Amino acid sequence: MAAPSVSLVIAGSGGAGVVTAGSLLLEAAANAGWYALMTRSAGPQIRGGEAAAMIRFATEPIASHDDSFHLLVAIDWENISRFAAEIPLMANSLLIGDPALGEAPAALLCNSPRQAGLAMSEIASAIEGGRSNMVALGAIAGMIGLPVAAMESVVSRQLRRKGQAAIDASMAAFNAGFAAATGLPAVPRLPGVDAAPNGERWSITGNEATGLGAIRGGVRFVAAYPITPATEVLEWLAPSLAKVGGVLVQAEDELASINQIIGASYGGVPALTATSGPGLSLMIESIGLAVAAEVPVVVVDVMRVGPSTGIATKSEQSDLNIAVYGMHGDAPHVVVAANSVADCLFTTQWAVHLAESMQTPTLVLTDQLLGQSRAILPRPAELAFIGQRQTAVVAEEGQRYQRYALTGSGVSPMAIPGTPGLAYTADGLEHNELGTPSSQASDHQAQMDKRLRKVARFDYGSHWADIVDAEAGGGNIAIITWGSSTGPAREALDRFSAMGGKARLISLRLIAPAQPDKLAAALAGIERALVVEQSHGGQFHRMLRAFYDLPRETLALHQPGPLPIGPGRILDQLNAWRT
Amino acid sequence: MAAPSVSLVIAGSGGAGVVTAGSLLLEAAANAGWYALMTRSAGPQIRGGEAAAMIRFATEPIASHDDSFHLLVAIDWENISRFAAEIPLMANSLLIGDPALGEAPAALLCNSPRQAGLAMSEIASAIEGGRSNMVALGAIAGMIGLPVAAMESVVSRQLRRKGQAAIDASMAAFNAGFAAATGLPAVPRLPGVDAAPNGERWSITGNEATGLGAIRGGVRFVAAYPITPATEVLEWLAPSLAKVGGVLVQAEDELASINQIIGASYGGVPALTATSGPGLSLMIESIGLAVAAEVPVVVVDVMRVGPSTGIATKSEQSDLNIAVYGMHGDAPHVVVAANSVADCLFTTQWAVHLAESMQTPTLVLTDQLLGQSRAILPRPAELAFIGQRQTAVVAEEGQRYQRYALTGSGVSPMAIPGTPGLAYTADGLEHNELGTPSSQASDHQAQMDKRLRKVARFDYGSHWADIVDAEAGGGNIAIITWGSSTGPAREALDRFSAMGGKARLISLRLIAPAQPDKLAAALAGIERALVVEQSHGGQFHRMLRAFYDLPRETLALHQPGPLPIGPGRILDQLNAWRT
Amino acid sequence: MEAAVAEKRKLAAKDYKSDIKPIWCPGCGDYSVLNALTRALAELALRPEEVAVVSGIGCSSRIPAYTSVYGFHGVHGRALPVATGLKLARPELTVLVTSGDGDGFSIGGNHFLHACRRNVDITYIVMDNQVYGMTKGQASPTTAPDWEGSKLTPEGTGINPFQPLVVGLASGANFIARVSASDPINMAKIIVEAVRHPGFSLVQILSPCVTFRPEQQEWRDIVRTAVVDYTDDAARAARRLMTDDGFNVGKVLYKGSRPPFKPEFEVTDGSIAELEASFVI
Amino acid sequence: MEAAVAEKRKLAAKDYKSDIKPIWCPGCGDYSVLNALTRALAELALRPEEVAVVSGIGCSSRIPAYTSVYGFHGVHGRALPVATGLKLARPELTVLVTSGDGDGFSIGGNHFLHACRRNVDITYIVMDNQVYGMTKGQASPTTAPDWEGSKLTPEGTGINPFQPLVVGLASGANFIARVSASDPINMAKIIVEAVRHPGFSLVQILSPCVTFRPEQQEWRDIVRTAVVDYTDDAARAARRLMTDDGFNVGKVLYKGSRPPFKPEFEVTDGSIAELEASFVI
Ligand SMILES: Cc1ncc(C[n+]2csc(CCOP(=O)(O)OP(=O)(O)O)c2C)c(N)n1
Ligand SMILES: Cc1ncc(C[n+]2csc(CCOP(=O)(O)OP(=O)(O)O)c2C)c(N)n1
Ligand code: SF4
Ligand code: SF4
Ligand SMILES: [Mg+2]
Ligand SMILES: [Mg+2]
Repeated sequence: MAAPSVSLVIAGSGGAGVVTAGSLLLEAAANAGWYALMTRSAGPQIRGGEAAAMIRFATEPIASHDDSFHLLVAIDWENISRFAAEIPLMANSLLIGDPALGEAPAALLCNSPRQAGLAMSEIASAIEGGRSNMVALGAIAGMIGLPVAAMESVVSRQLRRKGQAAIDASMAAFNAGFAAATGLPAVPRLPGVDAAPNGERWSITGNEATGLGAIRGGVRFVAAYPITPATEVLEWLAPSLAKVGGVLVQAEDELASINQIIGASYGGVPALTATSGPGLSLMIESIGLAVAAEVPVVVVDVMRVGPSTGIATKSEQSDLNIAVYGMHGDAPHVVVAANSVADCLFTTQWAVHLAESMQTPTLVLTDQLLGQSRAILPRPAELAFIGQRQTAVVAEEGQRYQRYALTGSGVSPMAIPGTPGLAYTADGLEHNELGTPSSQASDHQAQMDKRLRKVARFDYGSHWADIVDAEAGGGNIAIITWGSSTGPAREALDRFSAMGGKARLISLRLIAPAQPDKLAAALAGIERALVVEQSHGGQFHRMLRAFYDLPRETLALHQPGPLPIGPGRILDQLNAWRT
Repeated sequence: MAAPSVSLVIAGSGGAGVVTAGSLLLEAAANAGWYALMTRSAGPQIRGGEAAAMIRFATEPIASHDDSFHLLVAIDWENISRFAAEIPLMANSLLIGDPALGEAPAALLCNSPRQAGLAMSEIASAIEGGRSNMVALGAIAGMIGLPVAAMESVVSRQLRRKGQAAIDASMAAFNAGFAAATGLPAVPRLPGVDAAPNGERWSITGNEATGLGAIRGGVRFVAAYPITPATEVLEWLAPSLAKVGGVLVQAEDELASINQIIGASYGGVPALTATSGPGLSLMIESIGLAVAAEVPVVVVDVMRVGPSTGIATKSEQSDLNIAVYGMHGDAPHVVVAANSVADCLFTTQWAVHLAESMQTPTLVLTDQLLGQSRAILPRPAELAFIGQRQTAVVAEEGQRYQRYALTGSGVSPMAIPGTPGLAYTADGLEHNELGTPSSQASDHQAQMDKRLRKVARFDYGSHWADIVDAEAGGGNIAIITWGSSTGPAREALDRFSAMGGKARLISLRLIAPAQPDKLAAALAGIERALVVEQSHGGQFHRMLRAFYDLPRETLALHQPGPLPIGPGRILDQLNAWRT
Repeated sequence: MEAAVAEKRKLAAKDYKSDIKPIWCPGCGDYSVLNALTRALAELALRPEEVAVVSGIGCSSRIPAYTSVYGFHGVHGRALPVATGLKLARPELTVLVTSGDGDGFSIGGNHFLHACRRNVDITYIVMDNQVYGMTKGQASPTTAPDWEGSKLTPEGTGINPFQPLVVGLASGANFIARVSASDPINMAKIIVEAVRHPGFSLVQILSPCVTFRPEQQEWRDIVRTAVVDYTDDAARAARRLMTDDGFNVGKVLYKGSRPPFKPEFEVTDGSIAELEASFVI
Repeated sequence: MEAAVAEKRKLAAKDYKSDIKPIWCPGCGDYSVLNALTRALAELALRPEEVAVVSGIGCSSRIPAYTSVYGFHGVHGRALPVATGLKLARPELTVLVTSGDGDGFSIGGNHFLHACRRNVDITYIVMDNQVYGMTKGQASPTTAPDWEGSKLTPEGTGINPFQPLVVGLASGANFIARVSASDPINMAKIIVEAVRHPGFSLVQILSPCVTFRPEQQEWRDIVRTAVVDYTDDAARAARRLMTDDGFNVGKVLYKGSRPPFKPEFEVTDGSIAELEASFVI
């Protein structure tokens, strides 16, 4: 990113209120007109364990975290080493701890960051009702240039119900920290900017954005089984659906949730479920049913580290294979992927549109990083997509209704139960145009062709990918990526461009079906491609090879979760190619 | 195939005894020293519907059916049109029906085969206890050159319990048909050959061969849920396992069966399940568990037409995707595929060996065509493969047992419950070497590397593929194929070679992990490749593209089931390339 | 077309049949279930478009396509969740589920438990033939432990049969009946009652598989009309059902009065703009 | 090492604990279950290598790694089939399963039914806290219909709670007990009895989730020791269990006498050559 930014971490154990502190800081920053991205990391304990809030502030919207952090404020050192790999500190980083709590653990000191002490507990204890985390916030604000006023309104709103005394105590601690900041070594400060006009900034997580996209797209029935890190999609949807006249059912398992939404959608109500890898695995058979019976459903997979139970709370882009290839038999369907917190909204809404238009299951891939990150971002645009299903309303004179008629587009008008004269039986067995089971090769071929035609002929417009040219028209290098690796790639491109480099970024939003002509056009003039993804097996790269012709010099940059591939590593390769 | 062969079909409705007739004929042919391949096709009714037995006889082992049939004997015409696409008749084919039952349906007459009448019912009714199907058998025997004596011993053995009168009636009907053959138009006759020495010929189906391979490999625990067309694997295994001290449990569903075998194998007993596409879909989550927890299991998938319930009784090679890519997360495992009825034995036995050696789930792909076909074939070779698991037996002095130790091969000695001092907890959560859950990136990377290393470094020897050169060393054309498409490809190659063509056949037995070096070596000198498979989406071709470098001119020949790609179509392409 | 006719006259049972020929074996008990079901729909005077029949996989699960109402033939064992989603999203439809002892109690057992518990207003008709007919004769959960007719369990399963009505009751089914396929008229009557009863209604039908369990043809002689009338006391019903031999048929055995699960599903005055407003900072 | 020691002296409860620190919240009922379980193993005087503890996913399902016996921590809801396969293949091992109300009765419901029915000799210990602890507080099958503590069901589930013991009994469990985590000594005693009883033993433990159901800390005051002793009459047990309020604890409630399912698993004198001979023609 070209705009100035500052990256910091607040860490501490259970009671330390790390995540609360991070949220307050985010809100205050929004008041100050800044943009923000916050991700959280926690230890294995269910409650009360150590946690870290990783935050980046900037004066422009933020696509990605930086490669390292400028500042780490540790409220205590409890198990903080667990996060060491996730919060790289460099020599010019600043590590602040409470001198009363001893030395920083070695794991944080590999690159010898600068260190400073801040007697957070001591300062806090001097203030009635004062808490260390507010002192820390104050110090951070002071160091990065966040005005006190921006925090004041946040604290008074948040603590209104606790009364003025609580507000005063908090602000006193904050101010004390703010004052102490002057004695601390410098970290980057952000310039003041004008606050955005009212309504123009949103604070939203990827999981909430996914939920909103579903409702905007027309989803009114959701069935799901809780699973980390998808549960917040459902938690947001349950009360929100109720507000727009929809319903969320907690199912007994994922086999039930996928089949419940198939039933609701067969009944004419756009329907969705959200899950993560293990749950998606259980849904595979019935997603195949939705393909064969041509029932539109949307399945959101908020990916986490696999295989098997893996690491439930951490991010990885490794469910691409199962999403694209998971079903038995040939089962053409649609897979789309969100490439930022904001894009969770766009992509999910688009997914509902695609599923309904093509009467086919559509999978939405997001991940823990996108889903559980909170961003301060510009108000998302209104979108025209809305689930629009071709329905059959009257039978053709003297004809039996052909539910699976062999149309040119492959999409056959669907009768919704309740429509007189069009009763039919939807079937997962191979069938003829009427829906009657058939084991004839000719019926199988015809229905297979039709189901493939639906998704192959559909006009996906320009949404199939986000394409960014670092410098219009120039360069023979492309980064091809998807999902949450897009943010770092975008930032790498910006930096490369700032250094005079020329390259193109292609982030695929439409993962399946493949769009070879479109990618070929997007790769015009490209001689070298860098494929970036967060998977051990290089799944995205393999998928590209299978369906696309890639530039002769194509390099695959991939690693498993939970560590993201930072902008710096991508930039290194771009630079290597330039020289 | 270079040796003479004759292809025929016996068709008729329920009571007509088509399949019994086919089996008798096969046995008689074996007595006469011939080889045979018989596949069956049936209508949708559970019982009593129409059926067809498609049989090919030859003086050498048979890899495939021919492109069309020389002879169709219809005991009646009931619903026979349903089979029209599966039993192509050409102008020189001969269609025999019973004049008393009217005309042959138009669907069989597209290519104007020769026709003749045989009054099967009339002839049969003249014989006390005589039946049409025995008359038909007699006529067939007479026409194709099968000696009466070969049938005599079969009938007397089969009907021993019914008494001499039944035997005499059957043989009288047979002889009457045999006599009537002299008046019928000619079809190819096979030469007489010497009968094989005792024990040198087997009659076996692919599903039985799979079962035998499992037991030979050391499997002693099987849990499964019935599903067409895999049930016969289980039906053969249940009593057979009991004979060698193993057990088969019928589980409540496929989720249970895969987890039962994981439990048994964790307990040290080599274990297997067999299913088809829908069942495999349900097992996906737990196969991922076996990957992560490193528990060897063998999962046989007898493929049928998909997607979803599809066509349960018919064949397709379309579960390749789910087998290779189906799991969420990165889940390295092994996929092997049988390429003939006999190879079901070899490949399953090998699979047990691979699973046990690498402590990883191994999937075996066969299909309905292989599984439900019966072949008369040479006695299969003894194989050295036997499940051999590296076990841990004593703890290293003063060390806690590391179940998931980071060894060079990636395989870590496994403690079997009951072993003192080595108790550990197997885990599907990411873990460290001890098995303790860990969410550290470094542990994840290390264990991912280890699990990949296991399957990547293993020495698969020459079994990874069957390679046939039509003419040693020559030709720049290769057919790349797998599974049941191998038979037709083999025959196409033989024919091509007989016509002076030069080409190479590469049939992959090891589908995953990919063997790029080995295929590259096998493709030395090849400029054009024809990829042959029975799937709508060209799954095998896409998989090859993803993992291998293919010749510049690579053509994908693929079609969905149930019709196989016959040798003729493959040959056409080879010839097209020659000119 | 059917709707227009329906307005003019009450439909007859045959109007609820499609023209697709069943794949069933001659003599299969399921023919008589199809007859009773269509007769019940006629009796209920429902227009075909107001009804949906959902099923899984099995001989018995083939029923939907043989009717003229809306049908859904899904995957093995998952009919109940499909029906649950359909009924919750479209409460005005009459939703029935047709299943078999394998589909419903083996692979579908978990959904059975939770459907009873959730008590959505659907009617669950299970054709119990104590065998997997479709896959050619394996033991099902209701098969006797000593039945040696399956090659998969050549010495019998050795496992106690599943008692669907007891488990259904224990899990919260709101209506429980057992009928015999040999008495289609009474079966129709009880299906009508089941449909009319609010909540989850469970109807077990003894429906012989003449092909793989030919001995079940004797059921018509073995079954007897249950002597007592239904109870609304679950504990009493449990005692009765746990001690009966499975051949008391032809009557409702339990009727509960729990209100059905029926989350509100109607457009309210909330708007998406309101939801969006909560993100504005 | 452990084995050598075991030969010398009887092991104490602590010898059955591993050195891994549980991820549980302070005060969680599951600590006391771990204590009782290890105490029971000591009482049973089993060598650690003779025992396997199998589980699925959930806070409660974390127990295996906290013990020093063989453990298997599988996927959500599938512990029972893993244990079934293990016990059938290795009948000499003592196999226990530890589960939660979500793992065992929601996603794992079907295996629960069929494990009860199959009656393999394993002991099933379910830590019931009427909530999904691991995923931070959603309603489970045993949650009361009006509990509004979950964001997924902010107005309560509206669904009757699952009655595990009634369903277990109806499905054929051979031993049924309910205990409270607040009484680890008695819990250990009953686990010992459950392990010793042949066939499938079901032990429901009221184990509070102090984080998402803090009100459950009052359970220790609410529970009462069941007044009657166990019965071996299933119908009677059903009546009792269907009418109790779930807080009668500390005793065995039912003991059946069905022989466990135990297919023979031992090398016989049949040989592979014999099997092959059947293919020779
Ligand atoms: C996931 C899956 N597993 C297995 C099967 C195979 N299968 C089809 S029907 C059936 C059993 C049907 O039994 P039941 O429900 O009793 O029906 P019936 O045929 O006896 O009426 C089985 C095991 C399948 N279709 N899908
Ligand atoms: C297939 C699958 N679905 C969902 C989850 C998420 N999940 C993990 S534990 C759990 C519930 C656990 O509840 P319970 O068994 O009651 O255990 P507790 O944590 O309360 O002890 C869920 C839904 C998962 N791991 N796998
Ligand atoms: S196999 Fe049995 S259940 Fe199936 S149709 Fe035939 S008689 Fe009916
Ligand atoms: S969340 Fe509840 S069940 Fe889980 S460890 Fe904490 S108190 Fe125990
Ligand atoms: Mg049945
Ligand atoms: Mg719980």
